[in-house]
Amino acid sequence: MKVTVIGGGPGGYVAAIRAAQLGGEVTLIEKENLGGTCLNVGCIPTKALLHSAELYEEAKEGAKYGIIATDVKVDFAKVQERKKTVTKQLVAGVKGLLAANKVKVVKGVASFIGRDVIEVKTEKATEIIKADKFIIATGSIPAKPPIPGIDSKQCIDSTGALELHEVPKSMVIVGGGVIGIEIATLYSALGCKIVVIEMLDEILPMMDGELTKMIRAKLAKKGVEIFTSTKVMSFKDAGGNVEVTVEMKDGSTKVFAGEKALISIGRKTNTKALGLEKAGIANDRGRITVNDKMETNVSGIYAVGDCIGKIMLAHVASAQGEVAAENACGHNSVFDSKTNPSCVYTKPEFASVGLTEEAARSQGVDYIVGKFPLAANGRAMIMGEDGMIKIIAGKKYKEVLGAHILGPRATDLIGELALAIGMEATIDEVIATIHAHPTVAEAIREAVLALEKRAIHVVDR
Amino acid sequence: MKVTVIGGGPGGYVAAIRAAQLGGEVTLIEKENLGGTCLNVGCIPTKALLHSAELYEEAKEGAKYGIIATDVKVDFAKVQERKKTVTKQLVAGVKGLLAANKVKVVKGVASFIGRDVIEVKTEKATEIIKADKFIIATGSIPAKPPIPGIDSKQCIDSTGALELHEVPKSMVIVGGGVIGIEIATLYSALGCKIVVIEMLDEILPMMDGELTKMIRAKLAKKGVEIFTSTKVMSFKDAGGNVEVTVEMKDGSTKVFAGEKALISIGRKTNTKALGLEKAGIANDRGRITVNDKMETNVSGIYAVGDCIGKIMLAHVASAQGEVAAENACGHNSVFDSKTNPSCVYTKPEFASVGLTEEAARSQGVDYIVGKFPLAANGRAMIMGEDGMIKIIAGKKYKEVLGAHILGPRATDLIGELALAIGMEATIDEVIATIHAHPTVAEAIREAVLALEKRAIHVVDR
Amino acid sequence: KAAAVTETGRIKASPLAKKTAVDLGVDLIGLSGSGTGGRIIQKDVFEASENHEAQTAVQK
Ligand SMILES: Cc1cc2nc3c(=O)[nH]c(=O)nc-3n(C[C@H](O)[C@H](O)[C@H](O)COP(=O)(O)OP(=O)(O)OC[C@H]3O[C@@H](n4cnc5c(N)ncnc54)[C@H](O)[C@@H]3O)c2cc1C
Ligand SMILES: Cc1cc2nc3c(=O)[nH]c(=O)nc-3n(C[C@H](O)[C@H](O)[C@H](O)COP(=O)(O)OP(=O)(O)OC[C@H]3O[C@@H](n4cnc5c(N)ncnc54)[C@H](O)[C@@H]3O)c2cc1C
Repeated sequence: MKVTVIGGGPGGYVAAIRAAQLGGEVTLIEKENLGGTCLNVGCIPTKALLHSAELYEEAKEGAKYGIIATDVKVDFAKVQERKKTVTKQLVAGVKGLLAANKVKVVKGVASFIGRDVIEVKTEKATEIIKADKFIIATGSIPAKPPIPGIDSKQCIDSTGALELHEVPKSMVIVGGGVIGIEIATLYSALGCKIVVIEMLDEILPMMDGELTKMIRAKLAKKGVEIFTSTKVMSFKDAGGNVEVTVEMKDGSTKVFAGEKALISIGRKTNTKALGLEKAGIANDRGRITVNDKMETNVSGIYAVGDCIGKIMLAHVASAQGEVAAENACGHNSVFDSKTNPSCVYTKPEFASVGLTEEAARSQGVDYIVGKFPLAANGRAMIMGEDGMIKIIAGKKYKEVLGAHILGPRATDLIGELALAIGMEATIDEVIATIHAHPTVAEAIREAVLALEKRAIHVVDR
Repeated sequence: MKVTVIGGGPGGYVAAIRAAQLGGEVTLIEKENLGGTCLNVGCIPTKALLHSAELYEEAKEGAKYGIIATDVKVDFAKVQERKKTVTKQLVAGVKGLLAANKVKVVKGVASFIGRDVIEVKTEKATEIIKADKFIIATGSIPAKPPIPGIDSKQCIDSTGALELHEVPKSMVIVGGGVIGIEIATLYSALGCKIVVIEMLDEILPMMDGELTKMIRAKLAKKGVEIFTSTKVMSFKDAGGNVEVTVEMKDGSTKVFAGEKALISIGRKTNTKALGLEKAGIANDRGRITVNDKMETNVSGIYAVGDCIGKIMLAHVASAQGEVAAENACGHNSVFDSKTNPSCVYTKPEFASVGLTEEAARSQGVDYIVGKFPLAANGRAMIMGEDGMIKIIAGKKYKEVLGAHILGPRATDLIGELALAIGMEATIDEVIATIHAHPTVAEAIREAVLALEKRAIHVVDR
Repeated sequence: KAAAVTETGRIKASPLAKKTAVDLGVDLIGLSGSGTGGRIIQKDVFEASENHEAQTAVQK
């Protein structure tokens, strides 16, 4: 089976490896860098920079723990260098994995010229590639809204924000989604004055509102100013600064100045160059239409990841990549997002899986809630952190429907609850599981106990 | 129902709260400090000190991440103060929880004077307390082997090691169990030269041998010298030092000198003062005999935690405490250790649940193994850590039988696999669960995929 | 759909499916599972319950 994958991000390279594991003869076309957005200008670089920022904050606050460092400084060039080392190593890793799995990698821009054939513009030539199956994984690019002045040189997108040579003194972040909030966390920790402008009435709209309020308060405490229900009207280059004119919630106009303005209002699918129409691939304004087997309307052509314009997350792209590869190779797999976690690398971390309380309410689900404050968790206290674990369960059978964690290690803790949701566990099974002491994970069990008003380490009424 | 709990550690205070939740009229007798070993001289103080030590190491190594701190020092008095703040706060928390649950706390030493009655020697008087049900949770104390010279003033136990006023220049640790290895991790990070002497042929005997070798290598790299199959013959006070004479593996004799010698060869049940014979409670040299309902041979008398001399862990004591309280209050609960995690707070952390490969082999279980090296995990790489995740599954049905993690956040990651074991999950369910990127938890799924030779991020052969 | 009974006679069903089955009076034995690895999930129990009701209605 000849399988051609277009795009070498976490959707594409995982699909390619999986198809090769299943015996496919696989070619992968990538126009820029293997690893795609995720490894080069997305997940990994943000988290590498954030790790340095976290170490900086910890070193400065060490005295509280008896660790005295008099003169803590950020060598931002070094911080960037470390980021590059990590991304390079991971990109090299992907290259090695593809080679070991005998995936042929072609560098070039692919576009369909028929239902079963693409042309690839490489540096020197144009190659024609025929295949039995195609998996499209061309990802997404930052959206650039048509706001006057957005082409000012101080207006940057996430890629620009990750590649600054210096920590700016001030930054206006337009868009309080995951990317905006992670970059706010990053640069505010490094001493940049941050203002976040969000059009909706809350930042991080996919997260549980109650916990979002807690992280907002934490950001505010660090000097990050957040304005919700606020709309950007225009940008103006003012020499060293950019002036961002916004319409506030109350209808008044305000101007924020920043050394940089980050535009992080969302991402759009990257499918323009693909020639979708040549193969007759159905799409909704560039978002490729697929079913839960990741099939497009054209038999033998699959699409996964950001390019379908649904859940734009690396692990979703990879999960869909595996499904597409399996189906392309004759298996029968479906993608199910019910165990899909959402993570935000704030300090402390913020993670969620399943229904938020808002979603449960609006879907008319009969639910109960259990909560446990991490201020009462020994391990979190030792780390000098707090936060909250919140569990949503069905009222009748007490199955786990949603879990929300704001606290240290939240992004890793959420795995237990994703498994619980996937297995249709009820709270009895989580309660029956012994949770090690002293860990943050203990608080998961406590939050679940709280659903039955029987938490041990918090007073239940 | 009148329930009296003897001992205020994680076994006793949890039992008391649970019994109160179920409507019991509860009295708790504690001779020293609420929170027992765990909060006062065990789990919490070790981890509080270890957290400071970790921050120290990170601050010193910050340059790698672009965080430059020129002059990092340990203010050990401050480190100890921080530890005290945490333990005090948690002990006060337990006091508050007991009060809120209307548990009457009596300070004094309890001992049985009959089958349904104890006497409690308080500061001023002797009280007689009758009850319908008793839950014994008197815990354990460090064992002191009859080795010549063990009374030298430089010989300390874990309690002494946690209360030092200065970081010693050198320490000989006798016993390479969890406590010995955690204290080795702590003081070696703070600059103390450590030698560990272990009688068995490997340290941390309950952990998976393959991963134990990896942590041994890491400790060695930090200058911790470990001698296994080595027996301590005698201690000798040599002024500022203690000289520890040992018999090496090859039969030769060697002398190690240290400013302190830590005796951490194990703990023994603390039941001597209880007058077990007066109530006719069966025990094996002080280890109280119980069934899986935590009942002793005497109806209405239960025992939980370290005092039964089985698995000496705080979370086990608490889990058993809940079971005993529920049974005492007329419910029907059993204790099952199959989801019980074991954790060691090394750097990186080390955690395990279920069968080790050694146990699987010796029990004749038909098993398969999946492994994933954390050097190939983006999140671990960002944190500058490595390690390994190893999963043991049944050969036929591929149910998860054991999981072993050496890596950052291991103690919290193990929760997902404890739940998997508790739910009798097969690897299919873990694979079907989407794991967030970039997290360490992703590597759990990879290790599970490796069981079927289909890991994505490592070359499977 | 695969049969959800293992060779050892154990029924592979999610905890939610089990509780739902008790509640609706559905017998898990003989049900086939549409979950991962052929596990019976709640949806299967609901479907079985509806089929059963439909059948009883027809019989009446
Ligand atoms: C700043 C930032 C932080 C993020 N953090 C996270 C995070 O923490 N966790 C998370 O899960 N997600 C995160 N994301 C989202 C994540 O990066 C994407 O969801 C993920 O990369 C999508 O994978 P993909 O394979 O679908 O597309 P991409 O990663 O975008 O890869 C698509 C690839 O296709 C190539 N390509 C495009 N068109 C063609 C063509 N015609 N021919 C050949 N090649 C082509 C591109 O060059 C690119 O390499 C983040 C994104 C950003 C921007
Ligand atoms: C250094 C160290 C580190 C540890 N780290 C961990 C860890 O990280 N994780 C973990 O799970 N476990 C750890 N442990 C083990 C853990 O502390 C014990 O397993 C746990 O405390 C046992 O709880 P317990 O309630 O059975 O007994 P204990 O905590 O020992 O409590 C017993 C209580 O009973 C009181 N008492 C005794 N006799 C009487 C009497 N006759 N009358 C009245 N009161 C009495 C004692 O004063 C004590 O307060 C550690 C232990 C040590 C020493």
